[in-house]
Amino acid sequence: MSDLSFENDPAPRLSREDIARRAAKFLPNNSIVNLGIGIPSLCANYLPTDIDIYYQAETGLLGFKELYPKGKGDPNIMDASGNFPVNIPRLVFFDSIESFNMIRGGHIDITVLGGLQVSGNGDLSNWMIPSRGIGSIGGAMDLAENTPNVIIAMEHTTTKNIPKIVEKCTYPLTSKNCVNLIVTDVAIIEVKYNSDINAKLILRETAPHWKIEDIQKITNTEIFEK
Amino acid sequence: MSDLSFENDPAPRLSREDIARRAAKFLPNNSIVNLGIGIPSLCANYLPTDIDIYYQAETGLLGFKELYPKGKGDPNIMDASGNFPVNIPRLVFFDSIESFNMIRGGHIDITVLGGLQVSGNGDLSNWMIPSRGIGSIGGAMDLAENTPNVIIAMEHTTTKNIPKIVEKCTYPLTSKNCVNLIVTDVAIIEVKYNSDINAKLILRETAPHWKIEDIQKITNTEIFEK
Amino acid sequence: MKNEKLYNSFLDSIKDIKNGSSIMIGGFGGSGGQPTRLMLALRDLGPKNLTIISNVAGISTTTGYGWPENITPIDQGIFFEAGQVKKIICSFPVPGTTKPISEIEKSWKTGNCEVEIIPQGTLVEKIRCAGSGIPAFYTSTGVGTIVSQNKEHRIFNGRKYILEKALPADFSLIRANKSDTFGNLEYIGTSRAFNPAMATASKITIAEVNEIVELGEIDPEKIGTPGVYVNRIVKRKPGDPYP
Amino acid sequence: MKNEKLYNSFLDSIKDIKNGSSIMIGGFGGSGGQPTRLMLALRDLGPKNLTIISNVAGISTTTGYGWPENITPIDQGIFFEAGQVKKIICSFPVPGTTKPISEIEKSWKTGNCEVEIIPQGTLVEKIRCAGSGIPAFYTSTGVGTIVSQNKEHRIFNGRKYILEKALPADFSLIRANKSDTFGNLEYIGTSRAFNPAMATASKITIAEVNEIVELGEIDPEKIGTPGVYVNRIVKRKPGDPYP
Repeated sequence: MSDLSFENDPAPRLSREDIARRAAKFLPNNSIVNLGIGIPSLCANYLPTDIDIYYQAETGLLGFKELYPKGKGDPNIMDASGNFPVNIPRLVFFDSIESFNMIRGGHIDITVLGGLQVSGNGDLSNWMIPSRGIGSIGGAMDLAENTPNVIIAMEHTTTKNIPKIVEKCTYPLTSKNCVNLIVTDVAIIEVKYNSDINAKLILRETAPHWKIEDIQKITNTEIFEK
Repeated sequence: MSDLSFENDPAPRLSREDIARRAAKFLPNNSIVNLGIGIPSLCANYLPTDIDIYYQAETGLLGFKELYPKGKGDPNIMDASGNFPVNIPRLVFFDSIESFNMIRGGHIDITVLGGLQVSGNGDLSNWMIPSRGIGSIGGAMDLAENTPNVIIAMEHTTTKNIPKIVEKCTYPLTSKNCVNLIVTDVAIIEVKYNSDINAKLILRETAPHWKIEDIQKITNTEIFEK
Repeated sequence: MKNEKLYNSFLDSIKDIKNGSSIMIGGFGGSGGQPTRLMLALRDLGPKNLTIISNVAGISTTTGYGWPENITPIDQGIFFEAGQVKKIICSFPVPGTTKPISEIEKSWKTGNCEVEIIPQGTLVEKIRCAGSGIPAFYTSTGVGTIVSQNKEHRIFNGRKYILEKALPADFSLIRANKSDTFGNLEYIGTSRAFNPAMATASKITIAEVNEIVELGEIDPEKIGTPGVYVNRIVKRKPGDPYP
Repeated sequence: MKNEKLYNSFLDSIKDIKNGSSIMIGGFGGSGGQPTRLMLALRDLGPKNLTIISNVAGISTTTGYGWPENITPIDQGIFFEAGQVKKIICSFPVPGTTKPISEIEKSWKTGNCEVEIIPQGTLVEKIRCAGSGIPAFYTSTGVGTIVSQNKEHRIFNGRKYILEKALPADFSLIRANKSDTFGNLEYIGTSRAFNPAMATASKITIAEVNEIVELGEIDPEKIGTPGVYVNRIVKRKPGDPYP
């Protein structure tokens, strides 16, 4: 259950961990996956034991699994969140040129990223809050634009219950028409593309006791039954 | 002395080995050098003992010196001429992407290449004889176009005494305005650029008993005293 | 669990190569780094109208280029002899000598195939770009030569460059020393050459290797091609006479 | 013979860095692969109006990003604190959190420096291009975002791309584990990051290393930066507390 609760909610929203657990179900065995900072990075904790993922990090790392607890580990084996993965005997190291050949070339199967806003046609904003005026792009634009399967794992609204799934993103964009799936604390929504740029949001799952009408109320663009 | 001799020559032309020996004098200690096929590859045999060169080969090799005699050596350590260099403990290996980053990026100090024609303004033709209709470019265009110092080591004329130093190349070009020095069996000629594209040929040395007039007779463009 | 990357037979590993496929063949030219067994399998499989992409091509059989003296060289000429090639894209298709005439030159002379000659650095960068999401780049190599004909010219910082486009293919046949079970490849010496670039640039990459080892048995600091790029792995028989 | 690449002091190795110089700083962000001693020397030398080029920048001091817990982090913030920076070009200049505010954000807020944010893959490719004779390339990263503003757009195979130009610098400060006397560098793990690309892209490249060994003592299959790119080498003191 989430820290967030709003008076009109039909039932509690799920926690960050629950979002990660639900997103993790979409990672097939043996796939190459890049996890963004925040909720996405939690997905690694919720994989079924029979699923083996090759995580890629922008730092130039492939094949890691467990992270050392804070304060331990080797700074020469780092993921993009600044964590130190355990040096298991299947890691591959490479430089940033190769790391982004891999990303920009579309060789990563799936990326799970955080989101500030996602639009009805699959646009993503996740790198800057306009009021701050400065933000960090990092690898997010390369990943969102070039990965065949982009999953956004985020809360459905802000802490002030302002919808993050919107008709048109008002925050600076990360990439257009890039999102394939949105996993939130109340819903799992597929972005179904009719063409490269036209999409429809299809509701695939809801949190317990949430109905499509409840979800529509906190979503600023139309969502459809599957 | 050369196999070539022509009735109007004032004295014998030098041999291929002599051309290589004279070209080798222009390779400074510790420089990074790429030697082309043919006469250029012979330069390595004529270095003074106090001069150490780091030869680069397009195959992805840096730092080699001696070659194995034909029939010996390891096919996994090959230069661009298809020879097998001896594996001394300073070799560096890299792939073709890196090899041409190095070449195209201008990180090779000097290349010594063969020539079919060199023009008065430093154009080089060395990859195809038009009558054959097919030729091989290999690394020649990248080397000629991007190496700061391009030395051409070749006979001054064809075996039929037709000049190879000409006003304008008639053979397919390798690179324009690229040549810095021409070392032949009768002369050493500097290509002095007044601008990026306008040059003058300056005679710097001659073979024994050859005068500028003798050399001018077998050169199809004007050469100047230094 | 079955490892779907491991194949027992060279022929099985390439059997979806069809008439009209485009195929990259790794190495530099010469025996080191050349996927010789995959090439022989492709000849035996027999698809026609192929587009072959490689660097130095077809000169070893006439000159011995890059082969030890005690063994008869194999090179891209085998596909021309078998009439399988519509077009070859390469940097070095003929040796300096004209006799004996190579299979590629013979095929070109009789109009049986097209030969596109690309400067070596441009060729490898075009292949790299295909694998790394870069559709085109500018280079000064070839400016003012026939290579620049019909290409877009552009000046950056006062120097003239031409636009070159990415070159992808359907299949890449590459060669490495070792593979682990995930397809991470270790190369030796100059046998890298075009293999790492080509590994990234095709829909299907097939690696011919001397040895297959468990995950973690290749020093991770020596992996030349990460396994994400490798779809199929075939091991040579022990004692294979080809280098 | 004197080896002109070897320097005994970090300060000596960078003393020709002048006001207005552009300087690449290697690594990814965090302590691994960061040339921390060269950075401290540059702060001590004190040139002003610098353009700094790096990837993740200035977030370790506020968040501990990529540093072990037992040591106070050093990052690009030291140059901002000292008022040395006119502009920084990077991909990740601020952490997600806004408190405490980093030196870069502080400097940007007060209008003391310009911050240019470039997607990470585009940044490293721009740097690579500067070192490898490619003046410009096309990428789809950033299309439709503020990154594409005022950039040339072009369609290849039905997809939209933007033109990005090479990014060179005057100096590169990089970090490796070992160097041999020629400057061939061996890296460890993810400490490669931006170091190999930056090594190629500046007029002068200076490498901070843990160890200097004789030629041939680095396994040639593990050399991450060939010595042709390295102009100066400085060894850390044994037992340096910084990772």
